[in-house]
Amino acid sequence: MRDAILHISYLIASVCFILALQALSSPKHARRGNLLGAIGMLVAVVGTLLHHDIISYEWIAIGLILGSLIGGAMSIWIPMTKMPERIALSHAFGGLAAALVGVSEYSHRGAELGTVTIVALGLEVFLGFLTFTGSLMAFGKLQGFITGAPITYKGQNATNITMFLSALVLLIAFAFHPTAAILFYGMGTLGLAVGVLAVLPIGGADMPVVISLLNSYAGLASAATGFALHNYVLIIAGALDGTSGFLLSMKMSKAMNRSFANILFGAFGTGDASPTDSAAAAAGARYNLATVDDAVGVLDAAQTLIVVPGYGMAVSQAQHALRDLTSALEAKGAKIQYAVHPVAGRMPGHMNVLLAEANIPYDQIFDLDEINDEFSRTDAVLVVGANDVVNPAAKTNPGSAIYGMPVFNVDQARAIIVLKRSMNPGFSGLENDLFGLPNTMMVLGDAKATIKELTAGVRG
Amino acid sequence: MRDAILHISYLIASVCFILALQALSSPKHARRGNLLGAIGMLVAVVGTLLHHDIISYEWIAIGLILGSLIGGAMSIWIPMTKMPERIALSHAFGGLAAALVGVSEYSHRGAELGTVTIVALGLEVFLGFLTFTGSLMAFGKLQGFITGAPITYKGQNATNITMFLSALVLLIAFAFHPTAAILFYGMGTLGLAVGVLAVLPIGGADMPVVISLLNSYAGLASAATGFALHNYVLIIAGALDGTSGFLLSMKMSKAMNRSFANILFGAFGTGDASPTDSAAAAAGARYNLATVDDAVGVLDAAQTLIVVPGYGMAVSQAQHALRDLTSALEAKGAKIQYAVHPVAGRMPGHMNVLLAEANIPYDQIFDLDEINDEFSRTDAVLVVGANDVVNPAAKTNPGSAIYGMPVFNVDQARAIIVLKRSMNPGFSGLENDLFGLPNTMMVLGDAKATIKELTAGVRG
Amino acid sequence: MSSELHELLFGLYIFVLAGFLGHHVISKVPPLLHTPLMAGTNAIAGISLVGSLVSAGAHYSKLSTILGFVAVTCATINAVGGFLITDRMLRMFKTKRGGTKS
Amino acid sequence: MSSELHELLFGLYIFVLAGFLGHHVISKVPPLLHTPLMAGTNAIAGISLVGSLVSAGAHYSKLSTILGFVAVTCATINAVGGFLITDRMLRMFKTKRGGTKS
Ligand SMILES: NC(=O)c1ccc[n+]([C@@H]2O[C@H](COP(=O)([O-])OP(=O)(O)OC[C@H]3O[C@@H](n4cnc5c(N)ncnc54)[C@H](OP(=O)(O)O)[C@@H]3O)[C@@H](O)[C@H]2O)c1
Ligand SMILES: NC(=O)c1ccc[n+]([C@@H]2O[C@H](COP(=O)([O-])OP(=O)(O)OC[C@H]3O[C@@H](n4cnc5c(N)ncnc54)[C@H](OP(=O)(O)O)[C@@H]3O)[C@@H](O)[C@H]2O)c1
Repeated sequence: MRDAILHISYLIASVCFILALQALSSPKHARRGNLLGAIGMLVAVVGTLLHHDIISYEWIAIGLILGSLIGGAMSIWIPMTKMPERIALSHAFGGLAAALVGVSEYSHRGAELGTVTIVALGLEVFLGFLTFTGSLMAFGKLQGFITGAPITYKGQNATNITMFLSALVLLIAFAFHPTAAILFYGMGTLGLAVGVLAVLPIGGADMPVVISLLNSYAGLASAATGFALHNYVLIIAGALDGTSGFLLSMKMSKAMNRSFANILFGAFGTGDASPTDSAAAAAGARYNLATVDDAVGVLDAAQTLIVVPGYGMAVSQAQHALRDLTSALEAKGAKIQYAVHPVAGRMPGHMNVLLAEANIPYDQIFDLDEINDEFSRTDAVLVVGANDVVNPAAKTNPGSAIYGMPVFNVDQARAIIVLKRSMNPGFSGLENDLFGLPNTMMVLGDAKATIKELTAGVRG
Repeated sequence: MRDAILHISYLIASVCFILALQALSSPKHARRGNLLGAIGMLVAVVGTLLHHDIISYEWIAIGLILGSLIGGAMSIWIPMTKMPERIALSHAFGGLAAALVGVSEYSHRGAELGTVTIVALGLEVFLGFLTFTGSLMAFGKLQGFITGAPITYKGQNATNITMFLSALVLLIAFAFHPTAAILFYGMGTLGLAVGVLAVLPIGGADMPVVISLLNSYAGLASAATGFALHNYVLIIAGALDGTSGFLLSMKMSKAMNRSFANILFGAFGTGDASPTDSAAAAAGARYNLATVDDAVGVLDAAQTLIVVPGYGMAVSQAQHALRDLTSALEAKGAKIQYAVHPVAGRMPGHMNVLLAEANIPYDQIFDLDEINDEFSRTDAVLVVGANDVVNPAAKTNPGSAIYGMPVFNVDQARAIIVLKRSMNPGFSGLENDLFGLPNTMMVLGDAKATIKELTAGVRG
Repeated sequence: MSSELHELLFGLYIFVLAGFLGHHVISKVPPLLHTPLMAGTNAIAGISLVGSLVSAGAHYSKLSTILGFVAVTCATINAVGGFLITDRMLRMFKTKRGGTKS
Repeated sequence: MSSELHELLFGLYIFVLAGFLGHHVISKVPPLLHTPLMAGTNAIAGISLVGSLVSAGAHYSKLSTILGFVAVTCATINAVGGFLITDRMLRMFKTKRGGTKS
């Protein structure tokens, strides 16, 4: 009876999770879906507490309370701009939890386990620990605890491949000698090492792709736990999680016009500018450095304005100031649209969350396909800390590293205002021809400060 | 070992079926998907033949060969216009197969079965036999063996509901008395009766919706078989089949602007015209009856032509003739587009298959949303045996039975040629104001014959 | 938990997941291909063949064998006929001009 | 067939179906909501909680209990934190003007 309730609670939880993800197809019902997901989790936890192996609840209670406090605190106080870090950390927790469950399971049931369970446990600790250290590395790189530059050494790819193969060999050996604990713990140790060494050589700015990929490893670790414990809700959640991470990292690398392999083994994103391959640099282009007043003149005259936010908006936390500026312009009768590129910022959907935080309605926000034809018709474009996603070299210069990546046609606009701090390049380290166009005004300075001045100018 | 192979073959088959349905998202890879589905079926059959209960193969071989011959013959020689009948028949076969497996299972294992299996078997025979007779009735109505008019009697809805409830009561009783064979066979008999009596009162033209609904019952019967036999590929195929039938019948009733309940209990689609609610009839509109030559003049002059096929094209098998006509016009430089309404004809996708049969490329075929704005810009529209789907009363006359159903804006075109045999109404039995418009030419006669004359005129 | 209840739960998991999946897969099929879809799901439903094969070949009883035989025949008609006619239809869908009448 | 192999097969069915389903469901999420999607799948991954609860409460051994306790804490952080932060984000997405800054 208890067992039946347990399993039914898991079935209910599975359905809730599926419905929660389905609801994310539109912001209208996404919140309700998330609530449903939380309810599913609650049902599964309550069902589990009836498990007949559980004989005391004190450690459980302490863990639940402690976890809730930490989790609650983290999600209430973390600023929206720190989402990538937040997500990296939680993958670390997820990987650790999966790995520890695997160790605990093996330590007390070791000898009696069948081959299938043994293999599942092996995979679980390997993937779990890999996700754990890998995510911590990614977190460190994002936070700047570890240098964001790729740390490379000779033969690193060979080392990584060797470690993966060793893990495979250990797994096979373990399947045949399930009582050899050394094999099991060897896999765990290898997982810890691979997590560190595989992430080290990847540039800090590529971390979002790494994080998504770790997401799918975490999912696989969960699914492996499910196979080991014959727990189907774990398999379902793990598979959903795994596909989500995988699809998002594919989307990112596609939108960045780079292959997966290039990201994982390419040591790209060094931050060292290599502007030699840009036509603008070759031509020694002069930039049209403008004052705030010049920009206010353009904004005042514009009936239609497209705002293109980029990573710089996140850095300077300019979203609220931007909202004030566009409100002031709207009060004067201008029509404002926001153009958000799929890889603007450093995380899928990064800009959307920040704009939403600043109360900008999402029906004013447009995707690449939706708005790219509008640039040639609009009066003015305001580029707020975006660089690569508006670089025309991606369309025109076959020699450029980002050639072929779809970008906004900002270069076709009548008047362009660009806000950034310097003439330094963006994520890809490339010069941007857009900044040298005759109809582009560069207003240098921190985006938030500049926008505040612009607002003051527009208001009065 | 054998058992493992069996189950793995079922898993492979399940994946193949899913891929087959996924491939139907585009005509480009749909055919490959279908092949994959067939391979999956083969794998599952071969796997099953290893089942340790099977001790002789002669009946199996005869059944397989006989079934292949009949199935092969039916699919090679059946004309495309008979697809609805073909599909109704195959549901009948499917339902019968499921029901017979259920009877066979109960007859030899009856006493030893657990409650879950018992309930699954009960559902299986009820749904299986219901699908069997229901589909035969639908087939008979489509073929004209049984009158297409709704056969109604007093208290029919009460009778149907009573029968459904009795089935439920029997099922519950059966769950508690699994050895009472009378309850089991009672459910089967009820299924047979419900199939006949529930379909009798529904009009022949509504049969497509009924067939789709029976599709989903057949799916549920399969799934129930899967529960009874612990066979997961049956559950998966049944669930896929069930959702497909259900979604298609929902789509149809939505596109016809009628509720499910209205179709199932409404005794609509009598074929008796009731033209009183039409504005055109009230105004005593005069029709502009034109000759083939008049129509040739219009076609000759048109640079752009939209063809709207309807059920009449299927009746007169005019698709090949139509293709010849449009080829002739294209040879003269005209641009041809085809507008296919979601419920044109008598089956979802009916017109598309016929046009494809006549070698008309599907990139010239457009959906309601895609083409509805074009009608006001095109030189001429050729309506081939369509009626309800071009009836402007759906937009303008709130009193009309089809008010609110989305229709083509043919009434906004500059010149309209309508091919039909008479001034009789279409499926819904309503007069059509379109036919009375000053820019509409009615060319009466069988569509195929008229089109042949038109082609001769255009060529000559 | 009894093994029967366990099997029921298994079945429910599968049924629920396949139902959700079916919903997504079917809604992606364009109206253009709705008739092939109906024919194709029909073919797939022919999988009830695997249930009937055992009945027809196991000699549980004379009745079982006969019922099994009829069921095998019916299901085979659906499976073979369904895939063939779906293929026949799908073959007709072309973008480019030309080709012979089928 | 051994019961273990049976469990494996059953797990594979679930995994395959959920994988296909995940593919369809995730591809329908618009770029607008990709960050909440990442946070939301994170929250759902917190379900590994149910695996750790048994370890923490079963007293199989001291080691098991401690490992279980740490795992419960970690997984709870993800589950509770994940749903809360996803909700916090989703609350911000609005169409109409007005409302206060969050
Ligand atoms: N979204 C994702 O999922 C994702 C994941 C991985 C990688 N990426 C990559 O990240 C890049 C995103 O493109 P993007 O156009 O958004 O950003 P970007 O190309 O990285 O450029 C950001 C710009 O913002 C400026 N900036 C930084 N801090 C600023 C501040 N406080 N005030 C004003 N400006 C500031 C920088 O110029 P200054 O230093 O001169 O101020 C820089 O040029 C793409 O190359 C993409 O491939 C994206
Ligand atoms: N597609 C589906 O899934 C589906 C399912 C169920 C119901 N329906 C319903 O079916 C209707 C379909 O609309 P529709 O416009 O395609 O057809 P319709 O409204 O039924 O009209 C067909 C027209 O074709 C003419 N016709 C018949 N035989 C002909 C021939 N040999 N030559 C020339 N004309 C001929 C008829 O007029 P004459 O008799 O004067 O020739 C009739 O007016 C809708 O009401 C829809 O709701 C569709």
